[in-house]
Parts: sequence; structure tokens; C-alpha cells
Amino acid sequence: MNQTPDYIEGIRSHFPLLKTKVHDKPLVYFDNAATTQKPQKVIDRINAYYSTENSNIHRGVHHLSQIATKDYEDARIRIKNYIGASKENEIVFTKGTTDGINLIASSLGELMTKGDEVLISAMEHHSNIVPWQLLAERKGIVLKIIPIHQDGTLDMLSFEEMLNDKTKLVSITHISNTLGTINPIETIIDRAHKVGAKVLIDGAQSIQHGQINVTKLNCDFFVFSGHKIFGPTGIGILYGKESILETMPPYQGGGDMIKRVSFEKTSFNEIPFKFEAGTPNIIGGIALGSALEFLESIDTNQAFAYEKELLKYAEEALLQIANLKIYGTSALKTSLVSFNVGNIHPFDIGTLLDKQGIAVRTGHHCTQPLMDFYGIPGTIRASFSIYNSKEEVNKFIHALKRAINVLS
Amino acid sequence: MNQTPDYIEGIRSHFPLLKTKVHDKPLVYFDNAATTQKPQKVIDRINAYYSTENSNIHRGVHHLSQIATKDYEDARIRIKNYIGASKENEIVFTKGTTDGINLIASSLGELMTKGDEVLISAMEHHSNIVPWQLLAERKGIVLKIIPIHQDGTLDMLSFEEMLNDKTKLVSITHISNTLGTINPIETIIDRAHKVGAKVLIDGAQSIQHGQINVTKLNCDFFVFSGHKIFGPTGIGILYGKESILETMPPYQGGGDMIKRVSFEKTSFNEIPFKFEAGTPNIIGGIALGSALEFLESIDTNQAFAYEKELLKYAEEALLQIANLKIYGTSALKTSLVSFNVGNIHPFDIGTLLDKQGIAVRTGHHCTQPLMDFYGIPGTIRASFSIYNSKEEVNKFIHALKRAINVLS
Amino acid sequence: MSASFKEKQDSIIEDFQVFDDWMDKYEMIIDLGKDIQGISVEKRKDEQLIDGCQSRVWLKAEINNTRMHFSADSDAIITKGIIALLINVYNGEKPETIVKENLYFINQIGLQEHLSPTRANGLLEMVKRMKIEALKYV
Amino acid sequence: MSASFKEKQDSIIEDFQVFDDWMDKYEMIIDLGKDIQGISVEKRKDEQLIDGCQSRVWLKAEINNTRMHFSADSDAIITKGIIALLINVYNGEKPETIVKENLYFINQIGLQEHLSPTRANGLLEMVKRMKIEALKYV
Ligand SMILES: Cc1ncc(COP(=O)(O)O)c(C=O)c1O
Ligand SMILES: Cc1ncc(COP(=O)(O)O)c(C=O)c1O
Repeated sequence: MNQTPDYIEGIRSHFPLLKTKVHDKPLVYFDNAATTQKPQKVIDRINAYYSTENSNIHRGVHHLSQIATKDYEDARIRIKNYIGASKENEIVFTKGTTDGINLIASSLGELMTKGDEVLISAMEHHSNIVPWQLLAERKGIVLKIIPIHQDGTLDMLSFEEMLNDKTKLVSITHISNTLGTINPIETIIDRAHKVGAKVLIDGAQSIQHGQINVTKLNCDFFVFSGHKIFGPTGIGILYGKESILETMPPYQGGGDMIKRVSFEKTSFNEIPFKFEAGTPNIIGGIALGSALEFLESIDTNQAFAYEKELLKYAEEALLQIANLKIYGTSALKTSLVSFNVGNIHPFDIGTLLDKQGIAVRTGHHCTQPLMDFYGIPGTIRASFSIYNSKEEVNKFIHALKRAINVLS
Repeated sequence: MNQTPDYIEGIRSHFPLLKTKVHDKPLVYFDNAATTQKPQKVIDRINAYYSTENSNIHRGVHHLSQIATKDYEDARIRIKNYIGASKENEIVFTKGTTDGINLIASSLGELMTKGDEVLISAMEHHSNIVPWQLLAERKGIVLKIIPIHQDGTLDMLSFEEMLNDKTKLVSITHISNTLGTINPIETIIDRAHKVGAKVLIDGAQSIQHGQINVTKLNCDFFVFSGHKIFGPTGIGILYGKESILETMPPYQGGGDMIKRVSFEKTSFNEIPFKFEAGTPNIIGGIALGSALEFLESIDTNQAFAYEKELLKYAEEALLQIANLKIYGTSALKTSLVSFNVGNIHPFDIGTLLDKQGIAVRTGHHCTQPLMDFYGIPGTIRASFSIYNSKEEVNKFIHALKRAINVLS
Repeated sequence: MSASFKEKQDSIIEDFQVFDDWMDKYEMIIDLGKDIQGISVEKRKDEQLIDGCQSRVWLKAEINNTRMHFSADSDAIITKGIIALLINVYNGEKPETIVKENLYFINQIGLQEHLSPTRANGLLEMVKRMKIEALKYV
Repeated sequence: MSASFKEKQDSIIEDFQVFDDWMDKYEMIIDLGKDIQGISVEKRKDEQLIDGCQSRVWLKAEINNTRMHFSADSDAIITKGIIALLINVYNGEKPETIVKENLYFINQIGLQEHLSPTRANGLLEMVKRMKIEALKYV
């Protein structure tokens, strides 16, 4: 029962880093909500790109430039298909989730005026808080916070009450990176649309834990980071509905985003290029494509199901530990668990877990308002991915008990 | 005399891509102003990072996170030393040159008011034009253009006349990516400072062709892209004087750039982190460090000198060709040459060069106003790097003659 | 697929098979460009322009007795040669054929690289424009 | 370097050599933290705070007959143990010694990882603050 299934061993074998030892102990990597490891396919793709086709893209007449352009644009198409968008011009390459949200705050924000309302929730990552605070300061928009319940679920009643015809945007995380809560975004999107508000989904966490279909969701924007879905750092995706992207002013200015530049009058390129100024992270885009190709090559349904099993398994074991409190107890949860043990500081536990080869994250997880809500300085967070196993959970629980012993 | 010196062969041997064949011909890569190739050291570093230390950085208690953080911050220090900055908090990681200029336009731009003047030149890259046009629209600042002479040098007399106490910033390219002109930035910086204006140097081209020392230059900002100095795509550097960066408001909001977030009041982190929102391009930064390490391991003086020789050699050969016109004939020029042949369209020549294995760039090189100045649709640009040889120039000239033959 | 439409494509493929060297293929493309009816500079109209980032193409479409007739020009002679290839295949065909039928010769003669999806000066854009013109008469 | 200053460092290095396992080393660090004089919650002052991203440290410095005396506390007991190491070395030294002399024991016992340069909760920040306090009395 606790033996790692072959398909998980199979997936695991693609990830070279998982063979690393830390402090002479085999690494147990439970920091997947922060960043995921990369399959060999992604690493090889980067290698091959730089060794045989590296070139600047678009506009190039020469062979390498044409190949690199094609591969980059093919990656865009693959990403479009992966998230179920209908047209590739709805896929904007960004630096990551944070960059994507800032792009929206800045560009869509230009279309907002004083008194317009933006709704976020009390469980948002700083990346989905601070851009709106900056916009509020710049433009006089009003930022409203959807409250949450003690179990880490959204207060949907309050949400519905907060919606009104001044609401221009609801920007909300699909899955909380601290609590694991899966938010009812279908309902949120539906209700928001009823009052004419647009909806931005922060998919930083959800992208790695299940299949996303932006068309079915009917969200207006969806953002995520490549590094959280087995791809490289420095690349991310902003999906936006074509009809909306087209009304939005450009974000950054520079090469590639223009149609024609003169000192008198500059006109801008079509979407998505209008939002992609400068030489893009070419290999970032291509290797993100390879990461999705990898996912398409495995049975993700099975893998995602096992992830859920892992969560249950870990939570059950954790709850056996005296004075251990789990934050985020929604019935709908993804595979991460945040907790504290009595009055022990999360940093103390994290440090001693690390010394036993277990990588978890401790601290506020870039959700300080959520920490304030619970009145704690931080939590210990173990977050799982498709290559983790119950055997690793066992090691983690064992190490945790030892740490608690030392610290009590 | 025309034999490739050993030290160039030595440098060349580090770059795996240069062994590629294109259309069954050995590749001659003369598109270095668009992007440079990567030494094996950089490729290996990326490989090793993803295979043994990949992790999210800052704030992590676990071992991998601490190693990755150290390596990323060590890269920052190496970059600081390479460009002669005095403190590492003056080194801001960006996505590239374009991102860096946009950051300044947006953040420093917030401190400007209607009627303030920004000076750029007629030879700027779109990345150093459009952000200022967008700022002009947003803030009512006045964008003024320093004219150039037919030989592609700045009209310094006009420049001096344009300076006045409303001039807040002079943003100028160190080296023109289309003409090769090396601008007298020392004088420009000196004159601008006299009227209290700050100076931003676009170092996208100069970073790969010589040693930069921002402290000696005394510029206020210096920006460049990693991919143009043998490093990866998706990473760049903004150098800014500490005292100035500290007065500037944040650019993007998100994780890492904050000190403390609450819904009531958010305070920001110290520089450079204040300007680095979200998960950075971690491996981008580290591998850019490796690129500089590579440069430090070779005799760059010799290599840069040979680059200059290449330029002379190529220009002399080109001028033998009937009806060939070189754009950019300043006495101070870096190793790139832009030209046209009679009425032949640059695209036609570029295409036929490509078919013979020669990679050059054709078109407006993201400098449309400069093309308008010369009344041409574009040029053919051959740009050299430290791994190119006279032998390759010979091949290029031979292929060019054949192309002209076919096209005449 | 109409016989002539297929034949025209096959004959281009055959013509290209003669040459091993890319330079020779391009010489042929250039010659084709010289043979088609151009549009003189004075007669070029803005609405005919397919603006690319590298070169520009002017395309004129007419219908003549249920058959399409294209003429075109470009500031780059290779671009003109490439559109000449398309024109040679499309001219004289019914609009329906142009809208519906596939151009398979492009891939076979190895011009895919001109199919760059990202910029408007590629073959794709020209084909698209020609189909749009044909659609007007369907 | 004063004899005592060096001796204290060497003795820490010796103590740590006894243990192979990191868990044991940390047990010792934690015990050291329990032994030093803390600062009770009520007495902690804002200006004593070294705010880190993971844990917080309060540091109090006094001079006593030309010799520095530090006390400290933290919300994390490992952090308190680490500052205890510093305190054990620094307490009773002259301000000049603290400002000038090098702490070599940190690298030798393998705590470099706490030297993370990017965030304020590292050893580096604590050492810096202790030197700044000492500097006031030089
Ligand atoms: C002079 C100059 N400025 C700016 C840029 C833009 O650099 P990037 O596209 O890497 O942001 C370039 C690159 O083409 C350049 O040559
Ligand atoms: C829910 C959520 N939003 C946003 C982000 C920010 O992502 P990035 O740092 O990749 O921009 C994260 C990542 O930590 C996240 O978990």
C-alpha cells in the first residue's frame, strides 16, 4: 500500500536533481509550491538550443533565426493547446506570474478610473496584492479584500455582497500557495461577469496540479510561471481573451512590440507582440514548451490522483503529532500542507528538517496578510509534486518527530 | 596575415554552436549584434544548476535554496566587479536592456513632471525610444532628439544647445547597433551633469566589445542584456547609482520586493530587491555570471583588438564592391558594418547569403527613425564577435559577390 | 482538386527538383518574378500593400469570367519571385478552388522557411491575402 | 588578537568537532541558547530588533568596565543559539577587539549557511549589529 507505484517511479526517473544528496542524506524535495524540478527533457532542450540553434528571433532572414523563431512560436501554440485557449495570440510570454499580474495592473489599470473597484482575497500572494496597491495609489482605484473563514475558504457571501457595478476586476488565486485551498473560481467568474467585472486567475499553483482549460473556465486572464510547471525560471504566461487584450494599451515599449516607429508617431504591433517588448526569453519559452511536452507524455491523471493521495496520507500522519495544527482545512485542497507545532518557531523545525535532508519551506510564503489573519509569524509548508512518494512522506514524518523532540 | 590567430581559434573552440552547418555549409555567424553565442561553460552551468541545485531563492531554510541564493548573489557580485560598480546593491537584475530602460522610464519617470525634458538621439534602438514616447504621453514630458550627421556621428553642437535646466535625463546608446558608431559618452555625461541631468547609457552593444567601468564613466544608469554578452536570454542588468536608485519608487509589485505587506500599509525592501519583484530568472543570473567568468579567463584585450582588425579588413574588402555603400563611417566605430548594394533590397542579399551559410541581419535593426534619416528601408548588417576570423570575412565577401551577381 | 491546379503545382515541384544548389533554385525564383505582370510604382495603392518587416508586397486581384487573376509586385525581387510562384498556381483558377484547396508544393520545394508565422512578409500572409481576395467572389 | 578571544573561538571549534551528526550540533546550539541571558518579552524594545524574514532577534549591548556585555533573545530557539555563540565569544571583550577582530570559528564549524548575504536574519547581520554597538564605545 505504501510502496511507490511504478508510474511514480517512472516519472521520478526523469528528474535528475531528485537523486541529489543533502547533508549526506537522500534529498526529499517538498518545496514544490516554490519551484518544481526539471525533467531531463527540459535540460536537454536547453542544451541543444544553445549548442545548435541559438539566435535572435523574429525578423531574421537567416536559417538559425528562422528555426529559433519557429520553435519559439511552436511553444506558444503548445502552451495555447495545453491550457485550452482558442487562439495563440491570446498567449503572451512574460517573466512569470508576478510579471503577468503587473502587466494587467499596469495596462488594464490604465483603463480604470478613480473609484473603480478591484477585488482580491485575504489569501493572496504578495504578487497579487502589491500591484493593486500601487495601482490604487496611482489611479485612485479602490482595493477590496474578500474575507476568508478560519478553515481557509473564501467567504463567498461577502464576495457576492462586495460585487457591484463599480467592480472592474476580480483578481484571485486559483489555489492558495499557503493553505492549499482550491477556490470556487467557476462561481466567482460567473458572478463577476454578471456585474460586468473581468476576472484574473492567478494560476501559479494550479498549473502544476491539474488540467486547466481557460475556455471552459471562461476567465478573462490566467497567469502562471514556467518554473512552477517543470519549466525554467524567467518565463511565464499571461493568457488573455483576444477581445480584451486588443483594447489594452501596451505595457513596456521597445523592439518587437511596434509596427512602425517614428519620432512623430509610433504604432503598435498586433497582440500578443504588443505586450512583448525586447528580445524575449527565447529558450525560456521553448523549454517551457518541452516541459508541457513532457507532461503530455506521461499519464497525468494518475499522477495528479496520486498527489491527492499523498496529501491525505501526509495529513493523517501529521495529525497524530501532539500540538500540531494544520492551516487550511478546506474540503477542496491541493497537495500541500501548512502547519505549526505548538509554540515551536517554524524556522527551527525547517532548519532541523533540512539537516535531515528534507526540503520544506518555512515563513510567511509571501502571504503576510494571511499570517496576520491567523496571528502567526509563519508556517512550515510541505508541498508535493507528481514525483513524490509515500516513502518520502514517511521520512518527512520521521524527521519531523525527531526535530520536535530536539526542540521541545 | 589572414590566418586566424591561435588565440581566436582558442576562444572559438569554446563555442559549440559555431561548429553547426547551415544548408550544408559551415556556418559563418555574423549576427552578433542581435545575440551572441554561448561558451560551453555557460551551457554546462545551466545543466549543472538544473541537475543539482535548482531551487527557489531567498527566504529558503533548506540547503538547495541556500546554495542557489548564494550562487545568484555571487553572480551579482561578479557582475558588479565586471562593470566596475562600487556596491552590489547598485546591480538590479532585469529581463534585458529593454526591461531596464522601461524600469527607468516608469520609475524615474514617476518623479518627472510636465515640461521636463528627456534627450535621446536619432540613432537610438526602438527600446530607447518607445518607453520615452509612452512616458511623454503619460506624464507630458518633452522628448527631444539629438540629431546626427550623415556619417552617423552625433551632432554634439546641437546636443549642447539642447541641454538646459529642464533636461532631466539624457538616455543614449553607447554604441549604435546599426551604424557601429561609438558615442562620446564621457563628454555627454559630463555636460549633462553640468545642467543637473542624469544620464542613462544603453550598453546593449558596448558590453560585448570592450571593458566597461561605470564608476569611471560616472554615468547614472547603465543597462545591458545577458544574451549579448555570451549569457542566456531573459536576463539583463540595470546598474544605477545607489543614491539615485534609493529615491526611485518601485516598478513592479510582488514577492521579494517588499519588506512588509498588509492591506493597510506596505513597505518596500532595500535596493536592489525593491526593483526585483517575483521569482527572478535565477539560472539566468547565475549563467550570466558564468559568461563573465569565461571572459575573465581569456585575454579579452587581444580579442577586442582582433575584432577591430576584422572590421577594418571587412570594410576594405566591401569597399572594393561596386555601388556598395556603408552606413556609419565614424572614425570611432565598433566591429559591425551596415551597408547596401545599389538598389538591391537588403532582404534579397540576406536571403542569398543565408543560403551560402552566412548569417547576417537585414532590415531596420529596430532603428526605423535612423532608416528614415538615410531614406532607406533597411541595411545588411554584419556584426563580429571575439570568435570570428578573417577567413570567415573572406567567405562572406565571396558569398556576397555571388549574391550580387545573381541579383543584378 | 482541379486537374490544372494540381498539374501546376506538380510542375513547379518538378522544376525545382532539377537543382541541388539553393542558389540555383533562387535564381529560378527570381526569374519567375521577372516574368509576372508587376504593378508599377505609380499605380501601387495603399490598400494593396502587404506590409512586412523585411519587404513589401503589393497585390492586385481581379476576376475575369469566373477566374481569378492576380498581379503583384515587391521591393525585393526574391519576394516578388515567391509571390510569382503563387500567382502562377492561382491565376486562372476559380475563387472556390483558391479558397478551399491546399498548396502542397511549398513544403515540397522546401520554401517552408518563408512560412514564418510571426511576421507579415511570409508566404502565409500572402496566401491568406489571396484567399481573402478570392473569397470576395465566392 | 587577545588570547581569550582566540581561545574562546578555538574551544567552540573543539566542541563542535565531537559531533558528526548535524542534529547533535544543533542540539548543542540550542542548549547554548538556553544558557545565555535572554530578554523577556515585556522588556524587548523596538530599537533592539534585528528583523529577519524568518525569525526575529532582540539584541542589547552594554559596556561594563571597558568590556562589552551582550544579551539577546529570539522567537526561534536555533537563532537564539546562534547568537549565543556570538555572545559567548564577544562578551567580556573590549569594544576594539569586537570591531577589529575576525570571527573565524563560524566557517570552521560549518555554519556558513547562516551567513546568507541576502536576508537580515543571518549571522552576518547579527555580527554587523554587534560591531556597530561596540563601535559606539571605541
Ligand atoms: C542598442 C540597443 N539597445 C537596446 C537593445 C534591446 O535589447 P534587448 O532586446 O535584449 O532588450 C538592443 C538589442 O537589439 C540594442 O542593440
Ligand atoms: C499563488 C501564487 N501567486 C504568485 C506567485 C508568484 O510567482 P512568481 O514568483 O513565479 O512570479 C506564486 C509563487 O510563489 C504563487 O504561489
